[in-house]
Amino acid sequence: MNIMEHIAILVVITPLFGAFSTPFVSLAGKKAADIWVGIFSGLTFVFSILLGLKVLRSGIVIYTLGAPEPAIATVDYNGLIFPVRILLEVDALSALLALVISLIGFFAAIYSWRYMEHDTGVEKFYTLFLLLLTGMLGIVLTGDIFNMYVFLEIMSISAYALVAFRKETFEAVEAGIKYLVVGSAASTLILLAVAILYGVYGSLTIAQIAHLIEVSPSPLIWGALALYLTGFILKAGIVPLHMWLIDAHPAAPSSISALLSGVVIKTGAYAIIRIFFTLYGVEVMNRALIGWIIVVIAVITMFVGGSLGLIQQDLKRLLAYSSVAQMGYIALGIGVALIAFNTTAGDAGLVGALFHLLNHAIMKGMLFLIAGVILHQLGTRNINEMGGLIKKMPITSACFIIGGLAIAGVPPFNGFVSKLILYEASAMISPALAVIAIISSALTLGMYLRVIQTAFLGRAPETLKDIRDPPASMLIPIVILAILIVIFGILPSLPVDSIITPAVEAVKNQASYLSAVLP
Amino acid sequence: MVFGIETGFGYWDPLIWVVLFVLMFIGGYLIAKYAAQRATPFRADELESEIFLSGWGETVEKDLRFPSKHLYWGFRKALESAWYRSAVEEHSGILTTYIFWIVILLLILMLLIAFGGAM
Amino acid sequence: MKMSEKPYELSVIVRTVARLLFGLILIFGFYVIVHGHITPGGGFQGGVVTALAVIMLLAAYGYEGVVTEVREKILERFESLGAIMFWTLGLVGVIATATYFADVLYKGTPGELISAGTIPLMNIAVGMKVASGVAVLVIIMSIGMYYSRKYQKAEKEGAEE
Amino acid sequence: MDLYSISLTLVLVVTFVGAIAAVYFRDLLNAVVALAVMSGGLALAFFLMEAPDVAIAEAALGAGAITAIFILAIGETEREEKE
Repeated sequence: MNIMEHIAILVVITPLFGAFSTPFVSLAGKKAADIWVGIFSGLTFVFSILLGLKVLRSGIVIYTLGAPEPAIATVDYNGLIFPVRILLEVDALSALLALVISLIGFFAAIYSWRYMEHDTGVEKFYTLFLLLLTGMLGIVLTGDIFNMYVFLEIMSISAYALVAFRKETFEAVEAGIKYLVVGSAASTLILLAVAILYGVYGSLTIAQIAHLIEVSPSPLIWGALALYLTGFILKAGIVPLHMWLIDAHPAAPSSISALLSGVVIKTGAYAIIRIFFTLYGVEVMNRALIGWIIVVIAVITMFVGGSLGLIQQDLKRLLAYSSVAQMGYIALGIGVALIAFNTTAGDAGLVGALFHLLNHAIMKGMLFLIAGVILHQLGTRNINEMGGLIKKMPITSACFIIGGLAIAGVPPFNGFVSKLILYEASAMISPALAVIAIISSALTLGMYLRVIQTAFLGRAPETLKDIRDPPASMLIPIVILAILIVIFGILPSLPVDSIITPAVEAVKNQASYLSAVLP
Repeated sequence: MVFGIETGFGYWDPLIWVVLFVLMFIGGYLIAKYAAQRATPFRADELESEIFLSGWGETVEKDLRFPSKHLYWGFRKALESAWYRSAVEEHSGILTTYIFWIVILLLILMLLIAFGGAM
Repeated sequence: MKMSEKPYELSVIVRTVARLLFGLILIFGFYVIVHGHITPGGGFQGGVVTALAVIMLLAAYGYEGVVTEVREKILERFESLGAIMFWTLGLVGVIATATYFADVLYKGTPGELISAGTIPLMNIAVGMKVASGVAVLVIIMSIGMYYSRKYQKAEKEGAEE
Repeated sequence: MDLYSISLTLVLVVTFVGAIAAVYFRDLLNAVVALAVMSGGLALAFFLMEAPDVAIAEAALGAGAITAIFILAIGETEREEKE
């Protein structure tokens, strides 16, 4: 069997197999389970890189399940040729998201080795962890709206269980139940939207529905769009449906917080992009109205996240609010791209949104891993109880300062570059938007300066005497992510030219997404 | 040029910032070193070394930590009654509030998109 | 409400009927799973029916009466085994130079039990997973209740002393 | 009206009454039984609409498993709902 031919499905089924084989491997001890999970998340990462290379080299990759050949997506029924099979359709946008997800997933898995050493039931943790990875990768790779819902549920249900994993703490169980209820409500809305689209067009393949919407737009699909948007706004943690995020992300174990804040909410952003630009297409929708709705929501999100993050005393809660604010920037880019589609401003908005998505995944993944280190070493999440950590744990503190400054948009780190692109894109639409975005950035800077000033600089309280840098398996993922932040900041054209621009081209080019599947 | 990137209608070159940062760090370090050389050493036993802090009592060294709540206090004070009180109340953690917001957003989006979404 | 002496047990009639029906429901569940490709039903539906047999025993006898018959640790392994079996059956297509989940085995005559290639095997895998998954779910719930009952009882006795 | 529509309407009325009753009852055990009745009606409706697969799943899960889980859970709590 040729591995490159099956690379698209391998990205999804590798973590799936790892998930269900972990309970058997863990019979041989915790070390074996650790290494097993490391191998499988690492393999997923390697396959994602290979998939990305294939997409960059030969365009959109189609993989059809149950067909005699991967590229055959259609069925011939009495001379009528149409796509009915379950298929994965991977363009540059999907490949970019898959790369980011498996990168953060790999580092979080390695980090979990030592971080979870005091917990019981680690094999269940690893199973759910790999299922979470499977769900996210499935959402971004699939070319079928019902499969997208199924993978969304796989992802969400493992996320609910993982948030409540430390079931002996009251906070985790409460956050898990809240996340479960609101997440199920959002999933139901998404399922209803899928049902409406299937009822109207009799198909579940994204390309086929997009083609039919172009040919004959029915008034019902706008109701489906509203349902879709509400569901994915909740999954993406955008205001006013961000409240579960504030409870759930701090309550989860830190390696899971890194995944939840780094990439799980990004799948919501991915789905919004995919629905707007591919499923519905910008031709049939009232771009100005929908774009302005997104922009207004984004502006509110940035302000709420930034201003409420400023008054938090809990480090992980502060990071969660920061995630809300940064999702606002990504939504701003999407909205600007909708309003000014196919102009300089629109392209810059998309580049900014996708680059900020990549940057925020790296930065927030790293910051949550560091918050986990602090929780692991100090046993507290309250900022006011910390102090002078830079003398006790220099490497961790340096990484946190880099990450905090980067996420606040301080040059020369990567967060500044993506925010600069977003400022300029939104200024071309309306200068007021850019002003609000810069003010929100100042709020973000304020909340990270508070942490840096209080926790890392200054004098250490008497209680923190024998604190050290964490063991290597926890430190190495953090350091690598910090190095990535600096590299992407100093050489921004390296990621933008190689992976972001192809993804933007893929988003803009709806016709090639359709023609890859349709006869 | 590998460094730098086109940003819509401009060009961003991080190299110049890196150089600037390095220069600033070197300058700051030199100033700090110079100040440390020139400053009079602290003599606790002498009367004139007592610190006069605008009429307040002398600050104890233990209290010199700078708690996080003091940063941006002006901003927070200004928005205390206008924004923070209601916003913190809204994040009550009560599940029905969360569901309420889902319904509200769904209604707004339904009204806006279902009637104005089509081109 | 007055607490009975035994932790959780229904009347003799219910217990006897449950014991008699246990095997019948199990067999019906297996039937639905195995005939999934030719009659309505399939792995999921049959799995739930199979799990219902265990749930009925739980309802009749309580946790203490069931845990000697059905061990949740073994059921958990069984569930993972079902998932791995499903995954491996998908891989058969890849090995036979088609794609994942491709149906490459002996097709047979439509309507017969041994037909439709990998589909009956997949039904069995799904049935294993669903049956043990739903059963484990309810057993774990009742374990929690058993211990909370025990705890409450101990607390009450402590208060009386 | 043919037999099919009559029976479908009847089944849907049963489903509807079951759903209303499940919300209306203050005794939780009664509410669970009403919910099971609703699931049974729904399963019959699925069967009449020629979806026997879904009907079996609905009957097994909705009327069987979920009812059993609810009854187990109610055994742990107060039976009456309080304001």
